[in-house]
Amino acid sequence: MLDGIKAFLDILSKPQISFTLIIFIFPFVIPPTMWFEKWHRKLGLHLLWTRKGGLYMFAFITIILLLGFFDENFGKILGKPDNVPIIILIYSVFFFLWLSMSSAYKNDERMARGEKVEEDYGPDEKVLVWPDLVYIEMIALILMTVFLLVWSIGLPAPLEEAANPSLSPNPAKAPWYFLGLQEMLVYFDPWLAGVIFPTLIIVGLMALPYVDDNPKASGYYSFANRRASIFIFLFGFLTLWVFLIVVGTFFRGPNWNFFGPFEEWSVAKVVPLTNVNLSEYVWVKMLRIGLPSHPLVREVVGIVIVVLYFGLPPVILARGKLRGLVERLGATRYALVIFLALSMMALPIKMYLRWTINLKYIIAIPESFFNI
Amino acid sequence: MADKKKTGLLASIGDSQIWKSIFRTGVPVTRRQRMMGVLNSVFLHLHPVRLPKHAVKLKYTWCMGGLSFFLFLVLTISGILLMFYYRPTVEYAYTDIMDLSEQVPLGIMREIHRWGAHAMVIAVWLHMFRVFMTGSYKPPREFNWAVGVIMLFLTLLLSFTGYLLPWDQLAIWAITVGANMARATPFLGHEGPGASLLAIGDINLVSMTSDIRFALLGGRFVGEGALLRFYVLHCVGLPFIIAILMAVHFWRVRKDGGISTPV
Amino acid sequence: MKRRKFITWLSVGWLAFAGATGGFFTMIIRFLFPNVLFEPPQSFKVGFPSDFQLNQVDERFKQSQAVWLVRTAEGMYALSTVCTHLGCTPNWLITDNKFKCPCHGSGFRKSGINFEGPAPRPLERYRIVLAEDGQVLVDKSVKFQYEKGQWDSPEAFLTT
Amino acid sequence: MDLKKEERHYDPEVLHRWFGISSLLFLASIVAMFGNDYVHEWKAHQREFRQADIGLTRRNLETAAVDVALRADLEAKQQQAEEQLATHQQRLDELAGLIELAEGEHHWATMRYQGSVADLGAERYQLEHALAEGEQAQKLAERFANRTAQTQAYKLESEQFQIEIDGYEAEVKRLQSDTKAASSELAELLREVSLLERKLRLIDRESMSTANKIADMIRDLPVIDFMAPSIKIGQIIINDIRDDVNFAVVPKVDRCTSCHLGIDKVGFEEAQQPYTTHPNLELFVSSGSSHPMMEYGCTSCHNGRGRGTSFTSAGHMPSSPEQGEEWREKYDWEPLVYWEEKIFPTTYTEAGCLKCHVNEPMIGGAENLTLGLAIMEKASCYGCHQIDRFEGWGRRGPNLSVVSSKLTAEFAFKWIRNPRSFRHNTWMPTFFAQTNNSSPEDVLRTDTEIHAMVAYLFNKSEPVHMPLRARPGNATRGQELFDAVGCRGCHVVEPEPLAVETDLDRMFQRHGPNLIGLGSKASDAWVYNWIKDPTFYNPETRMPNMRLSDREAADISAYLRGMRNTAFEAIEVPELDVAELDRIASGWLSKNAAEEDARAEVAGMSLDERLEFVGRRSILHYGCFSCHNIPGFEDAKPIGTPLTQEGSKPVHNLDFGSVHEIGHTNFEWFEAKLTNPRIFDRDKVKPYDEKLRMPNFYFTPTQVRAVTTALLGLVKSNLHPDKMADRKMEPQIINRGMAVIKGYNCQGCHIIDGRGGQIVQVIGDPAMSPPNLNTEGAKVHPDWLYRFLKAPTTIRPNLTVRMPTYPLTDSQWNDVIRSFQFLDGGTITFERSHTFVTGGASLAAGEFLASADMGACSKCHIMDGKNPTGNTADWAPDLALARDRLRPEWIVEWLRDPNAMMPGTRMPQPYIPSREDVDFEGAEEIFPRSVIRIAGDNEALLGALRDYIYSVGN
Repeated sequence: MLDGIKAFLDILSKPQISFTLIIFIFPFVIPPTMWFEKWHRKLGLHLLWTRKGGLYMFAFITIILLLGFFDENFGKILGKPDNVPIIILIYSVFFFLWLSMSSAYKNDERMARGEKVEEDYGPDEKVLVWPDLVYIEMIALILMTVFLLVWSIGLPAPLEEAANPSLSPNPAKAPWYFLGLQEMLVYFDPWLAGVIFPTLIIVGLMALPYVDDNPKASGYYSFANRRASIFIFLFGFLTLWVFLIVVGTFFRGPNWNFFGPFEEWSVAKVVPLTNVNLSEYVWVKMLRIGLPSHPLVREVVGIVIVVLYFGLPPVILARGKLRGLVERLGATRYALVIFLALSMMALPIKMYLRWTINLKYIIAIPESFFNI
Repeated sequence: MADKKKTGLLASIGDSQIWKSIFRTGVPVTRRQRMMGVLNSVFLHLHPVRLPKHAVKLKYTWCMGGLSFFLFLVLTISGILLMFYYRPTVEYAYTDIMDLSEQVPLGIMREIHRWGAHAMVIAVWLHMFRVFMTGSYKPPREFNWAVGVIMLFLTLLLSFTGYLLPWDQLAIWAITVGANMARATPFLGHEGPGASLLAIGDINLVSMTSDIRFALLGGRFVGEGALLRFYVLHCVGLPFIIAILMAVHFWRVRKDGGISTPV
Repeated sequence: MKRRKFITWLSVGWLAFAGATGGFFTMIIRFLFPNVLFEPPQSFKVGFPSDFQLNQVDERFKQSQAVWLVRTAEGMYALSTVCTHLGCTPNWLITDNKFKCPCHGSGFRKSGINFEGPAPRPLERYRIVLAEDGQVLVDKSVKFQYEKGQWDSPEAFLTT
Repeated sequence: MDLKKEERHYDPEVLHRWFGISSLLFLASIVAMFGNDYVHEWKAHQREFRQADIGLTRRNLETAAVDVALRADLEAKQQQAEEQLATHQQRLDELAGLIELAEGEHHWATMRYQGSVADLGAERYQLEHALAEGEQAQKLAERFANRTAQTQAYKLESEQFQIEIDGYEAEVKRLQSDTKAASSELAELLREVSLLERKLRLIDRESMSTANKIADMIRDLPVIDFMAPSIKIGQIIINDIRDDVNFAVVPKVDRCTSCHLGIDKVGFEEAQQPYTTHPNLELFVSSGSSHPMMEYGCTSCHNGRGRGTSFTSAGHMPSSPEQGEEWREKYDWEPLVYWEEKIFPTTYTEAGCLKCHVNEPMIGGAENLTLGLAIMEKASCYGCHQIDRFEGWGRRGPNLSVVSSKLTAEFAFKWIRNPRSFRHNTWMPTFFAQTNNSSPEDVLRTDTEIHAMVAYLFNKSEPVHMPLRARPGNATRGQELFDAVGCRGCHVVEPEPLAVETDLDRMFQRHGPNLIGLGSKASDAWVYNWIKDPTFYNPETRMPNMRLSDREAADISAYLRGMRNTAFEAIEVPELDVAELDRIASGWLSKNAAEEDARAEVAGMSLDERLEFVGRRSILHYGCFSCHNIPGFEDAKPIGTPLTQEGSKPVHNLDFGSVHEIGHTNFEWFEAKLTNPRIFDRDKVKPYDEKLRMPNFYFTPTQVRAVTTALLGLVKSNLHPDKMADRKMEPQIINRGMAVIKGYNCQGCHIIDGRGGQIVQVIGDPAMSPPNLNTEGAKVHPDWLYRFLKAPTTIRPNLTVRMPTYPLTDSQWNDVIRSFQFLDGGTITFERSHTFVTGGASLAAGEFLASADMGACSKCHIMDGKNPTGNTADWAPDLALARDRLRPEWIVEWLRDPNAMMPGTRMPQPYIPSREDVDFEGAEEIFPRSVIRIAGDNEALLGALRDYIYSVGN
C-alpha cells in the first residue's frame, strides 16, 4: 500500500506530469477569469482558503514530508542541511498563500456585501507606535532569534570536502534559491537561462507598478479586484520559481537525471537524452538533404519561428482581446508587458517541446554561442 | 512633563538627569511621552508616531520587512565576528571554517550566519509576496517597490557570494556553475552571443581573461582571485550598497505615506 | 554676450565633470583586470607520444592541468575537461565510452563531440605540438572549437 | 533663472566659472592619473625589443636558404598537377553532389541510430534495475531484445551510407593526390621561411593585414590594454622555491623577463642589455638545460626583488662604482633600500650556486666560487668561524703537541711573529704588525706575547721518538728524486713569489707547503723521518707515505735541507721584557679580579708560571688552536663569527666603523675585510684585547673576489629539498668521495672528473705521468681498486712517479671508489666475472689479432712479467693484470678507440679487419678461419681481443 503510494507519487512528480497538472489545475485554483471562477466555485476549490481548507493543505504537505522523512531515499534528500530552508519555504509559502488568499476572499465577500474591507478603519482610527508596534516587533525579533538559535543548535552548517576543481560532485547544485534557474538551464542555453531570464525577472518585477494600472486593491487583500495580476504573479512565483526550485532540489539526481522523490539516486540510471535541433528536423528528417553550411540558412526556420512568436501575438492580441489594455497602457508599456509575458511563457513552451519532440534548440548557432 | 506627580522607582529613573539626557523624555507612560519617545529616538523614528490600526496587525503585515531588516543586522554582527577567524585565502579558508565548528568558542556563529542568510532570503521573498498581495506597490510606492526588487536581487547576491567562502566542494562548484553563466553574457562574456563580433582581425577583444566573468572571478577559474573578490563583495561591497538602499527604502516608506492603507 | 559666456562656462564645467567622472569609473572597471595572473602556466609537456596507450583517454593531467589526452592510431589530441555547458568537469565513463557531465547531464563522445544533454557544443581542444625534445607540448592558451571548423587546424591534432 | 537676484548670495556666473575651472582641473588630474598608470619602463623596453626582434627575423628571413631552382621546379610541378586536376572538374562536381546527398541520408540514419542507442541504454538500466529488484522482467527483456535488434539495423544502415561516402571521398582524394603531394613538398621546402613569415605577421605591422594592423595599434592603448595586450608583464611563478617574508613563505615570482626579453632567445647574444641572451644557455634558462627558467626563475640564482618591474625596484647592483654612475645617469638608479637580497653584481653571480650545490667540493661552471671554497678550506677559515659546510673537517695546521722535536724556539718565535719572513706564500696568516697593532707599545706587547706562546708550546710539547737515524745523502740525486717520485704533485719549491695569481689548478700544486728554506727550519733527523713515514710525527697528517728506500729518503732530505733562508736566520729575537709580561698577566687577571689582587697574584708567580699563563691566554686570544693541535686546547671553541649564513646577514649588522670610502653593501665589506682584516679598526680607540684580531692572509684581489663570492653564497635558505643539487643519492655519493679526493689532493697527480694532473708539467711526458683517472669507474673492478689503494703495486714498471700509500679508513676508500663508479654513470652492483671458452675460436681470433704481425701487443705491454720488446718509454701495463683489474666492457670500449677515451694516450687503435679485408682470394692463408668467420663483426672481434687479453698469464 505504502509502496504503491510512493510509486504513484514518483510517477506523479515527473516534471512532464506534475508540471502539466499544475498548469492545468492552477487557473482553477487561482481563477484569472470569470469562466474559471465559475468552475472554481463549482469544484469547491474556494474552500481551500477557509480554515478547514488550510488545515487540509497543511496536513497534506506534512503527510508527504513525513512519508519522505521515513523513506530511505527521500529522507536522505530532505535531511540535507541545505535543503531545510526549502522545507521552511514550502510551509511558509503555502501558509502565507493561504493567509493572504483567505484574507482576500473575506474582503471580497465584505465588499460584495457592500461593507468596508477589514483593513479599513477609516482615516482617524490610529494607534500609537509605542508600545503596540514596537512591542510586537520586539516579540517578533525575539521569536526569530529563538527560531534561529534552535535551528543552529539542531543543524550544523554543512561543510563538504575541500574544494577540488578536478572533481565535480554528482550532481553539482547551485544554492537552493538559484535552483529554479539551474532547472531552466536544462532547457535553455546559459546566456538565456543565466543572464537574460534573470534580467527579465528583475526588469519585470520592477516594471510591475508601472504596467499594472489597476488602481483598485491598494493597501488591502483582495482577489476579485485584481484576478489577472494575482494569477500572473502567482503563476510566475509559485510555478516557475518555487516549483522549479522544488524540482531542482528534490527531483534532480546524479547526472542531472530526473528521480522520483522515493527513487534511489543511482549513478547508473540512464535516461535517453538525444536532443534534436529544429534545423535537423527540417533539413535532415523532413527534407533529407543534410544541414546547409551557412548558419543563417540552416537556422532560417527557427529564426522565422522566434520572430513570429514575439511579433505576431502582440499584434493579433492588440487588435483582438487586449485592445482595451493597449488603449489604457499605451504602445510602449503594452509592448513591454506582452514581451515579458511571452518570455515567461517561452519557458513552459520549450519544456514541452523538449518532452514531446526532444527539441534541443529552435535556433542553434553554436559558432557564435547563439542558441535559443 | 513633571506636571503629574509620579512615584516609584520607574518614575524616579525617568526623572533622573541621566535618563533625560539620553532619552529626553521620561519613562513612556503618558501618551505624549510615548509619542516623544518614538520621535526622539534615532532608531524608533523610522516609525511614525501613530499608525493606522491595521498596520500593527500581524495578519496584515506578516512582519516580514522588519524581520528581513533584523536578519540583516544579525548577519552583519555574526559576519563581523566570523571575520575574526576567517582568512580568505585558498590555504586557510576551508580549515578556518572547519575550526569554527571544532575549536572556536561560540563557533555556532557560523550556523547562525548561514541559516540566518537562508532565513533572510525567505523573509525577503515573503515580504515581496505580501507587498504584492496587498497591492502596496501601486502609486505612490512604485519607486520604493523598484528599490525593493533591487534589494531582493542584492540579498540573493550576498548569499551567493557568501556561498563560496567555506571553499568546499559545495562552494566552488556552485560558484563555478554560477560564474559560468556570466561567461555567456551577450557581448560581455567570452562565450556569449556577439562576443565573437568584438574582434579586429585575428585578435579577439573579449577573451577568457578580459570578459565579465574574469572581472567577477579575478582569474580564469574559481581560484584565489575569486575567493578574495567574493569575500570583499560579501563583506564590504554588497552590504555597503544594500545599506544605502535600505536607508532609501525606509525613508521612502515614510515619505510615501507610511504603510499602505486602503483608499 | 553675457549669456553666451555663461552657457560656455556651465557647459564646459559639466562636460569636464562628466568626462572626469566617466574616466574615473572606467578606471575602476580597468582595475578589475590585473596585469598578471598568478595561475599555472598555460603550456606544459606531457611526455612522449609513446607514453600514451592507443585509443585510451589519458586522465593523468585531468587533475593538474584540466586536460584529457587521447591517442588514436593517427595521432593525439588534447581535450579540455571543461564542460561547454557550465564548466563542470565531466567524468570519463570507460564502459559507456563517453564523457558524462554530472552537473546537467551533458554527454560527449571520445572525440569531444556532444551528443546528449544541454551542452551546446563539443568540448574544446587545445593546441598540441611536438617540442624540440620530442615530448608532446600542450598549450592551453590556444583553443580550437569544432563548430568553427578549427579542429582541422594542424596544431589541433598531433599526427604521430 | 527665475530665481530672484536678492535670494542669492553669489553671482551665478562666478559660481559657473568656478565650477567650470574646478571640473577642468578634475579632468586634467584624471588624465594625469591615466598617464601615470599607463607609462612604465618595461613597456618602452618591450617596444624597443619588438623592433629588434623584427629586425632579427627579417635578417633571418633574408638569410634563410631556399634552393631557388628546386622551388621553381616544385612550383611548376604543382601548377601542372592543378591543371591536371582541372580536367576532372566535372567528375569532382559530380562527386560533391553525391557526397552531399549521401551525407544527408547518413545524417538522418545516424540520428536515428543514436536515438535508438540512447533508448537502448535507458531500457538496459530499467531491465537491470528490475532484475536486481527481483521483479517480473519478461516484458522489459522482450522490449530490450527488440530494441537491440532495431538499433543494430539502424547501425547497419548508417554504416552503409558511411561506406558510400567513404567511397566517394576516396575517389576525390585520388584525384587530388598529385596536387596535395606537390603542395606538401613545397610546404616542406619552405618550412623555415613560412615559420619566419608567420612570426613576422605576428609582430611586424608591415606584414600584417589591415584589420590586424588596426588591432595592433589599439590593443595597447590605455584602459583597453587588458583585453588583448601585446605589451604585458612577463612573469614566472615558481611554487617550490619560496621567498621568506618572515611570518610565511610565498612562492617566488620573477618579472625579470618583462625587460630581459631576449634572455632565452638565441640571436641576441650581441644585443645590448636588457635584451641580451643568457651567456650560458646550455646550463641555464633554456628548457633543455639543467636549470630551466620555468623551474628556477631568475632571482633564485641572481638574487634581487623578482616582483620589481622597474630598474631600481628590481634591486640591480653595479659591479663597480663607475657602472653605478652610469646607471644613475641612464636609469635613474639608486640602491634599493628595504631589500637585503639585491641582485649579485655580475662579479659575484656565482654566489647564487651555493645554496643548492651545498655539498659539492667542486661546482662545475662556477670557477670563482669553487676557488673561494678551496681557499676557505686551505686557509682554514672554518677553524675560527663556524661554517656548517666544513663541519668536522679537523685542524689543518701542523700538530704542535710535539713541536719541540721539529723546530727550535727561536724559529718558532720568528715564524709566529711574521711567517712571511720565512716563506713568502705560506697559508699561515700574520697576526702581528698589522694596521691596528704596529705601534711601539703594541709591538712590545705582542713580542712578549709571542715569547710566552713559544714558551707555552715548547713546555707542553711532548718529546717524540724519531725511529730512524738520519743518513747523509746526495742532494743532486735528491733533487732528481724529488722531481720524479711525485713529491711535486703537492709541493713546490718556490724561492720567489710568482707573477701570476693563484687559480684553482695552481692550488693543486700547492697543496702542501712550499719547501723552500727547509734547512733553516727543521732538523735533519726530523726531515728524514718525516719523509720515510709522516705518521711518526702526526698520525693524522695528510702527507702520504711514499715508500721511499732509506737511501732515497736520505737523498731527498739532503736536497731539502740544503735550502736555507739566511735572511730569516739573521733576524734577531728580542729579549723577553718581564715587566711587560707582568703587565699583560695582571691585565688578563684583572678581568675577573680587582687590579690590586691581580697584581699580587702575578707577583706570586714564578717566571715560568707567568709565561705559561700569558702564553695560554694569548693562544686563546689569537685562536691558534683553531688550526693547530695544541695541548690544553683540545676542546676550545672557535673564536670567530659563525659564517654559515654570512651571506644573509643584514648589512646594518656589519660594522663599517669609520670606513666611508666603500659602498654600504655586504660584498664591499667582505672585500675590504679580506684585503685588510683590521681595516674597520681604523681611527678607533680600543684597549688592545678588544681590537680586531683576524690575521692577515695577504689575499690577492683574485682571492678576495673568490672568497667574497663564497661568503655571499653562504645564505640562510629554505629551499625545497627537491631543488637541492644533491637531492638524489648519486651526487651525494660522488660528493663524499670527491671530498676525500680533494682533501688528499689526488688531483695533484691524476686527472679526475676532467680536472687536475698538474704534475705532468714537472714530468713533461703524459705517458710517464700518473694515469688519467677519468674513466676509472668504468675501467677497473672495484675490488681490485680497493686492494690497490690499500697497498699500491707496480702496474707500469717504467714509471718513476709512484702511487703513495695513504692512511685512509675503509669507509673513506669506499667513498672514493663509489664516487668513481657514479661519475661514470655506474652503480655498485654485483657482477659475475667474465668467462670465455679456453681454447675456443674467439680466443684464437683474439690471439691472432694480438700477435706480433697484427696488433703486436707485446711490443709495449708486459706479458705476464715478460718485458716488452719496444722502447722503455712506451712500456705499458702487464696484460696479465687485466683480468683482475679491468672490466670486460671497458676493455672493449678502450680497444674500439683509445684516443677517444683518453686523448693523447700512446695506445694505438688495434687493427680490426673489416669484411672487405678478408674478402679476397687466398685470405685463408693470411687470416685464420676463426677471424674470417667473424670479420666485419666489430663487436665479436673486439670481444675476441678482450678474451685474449683476459687469457694472458692464466
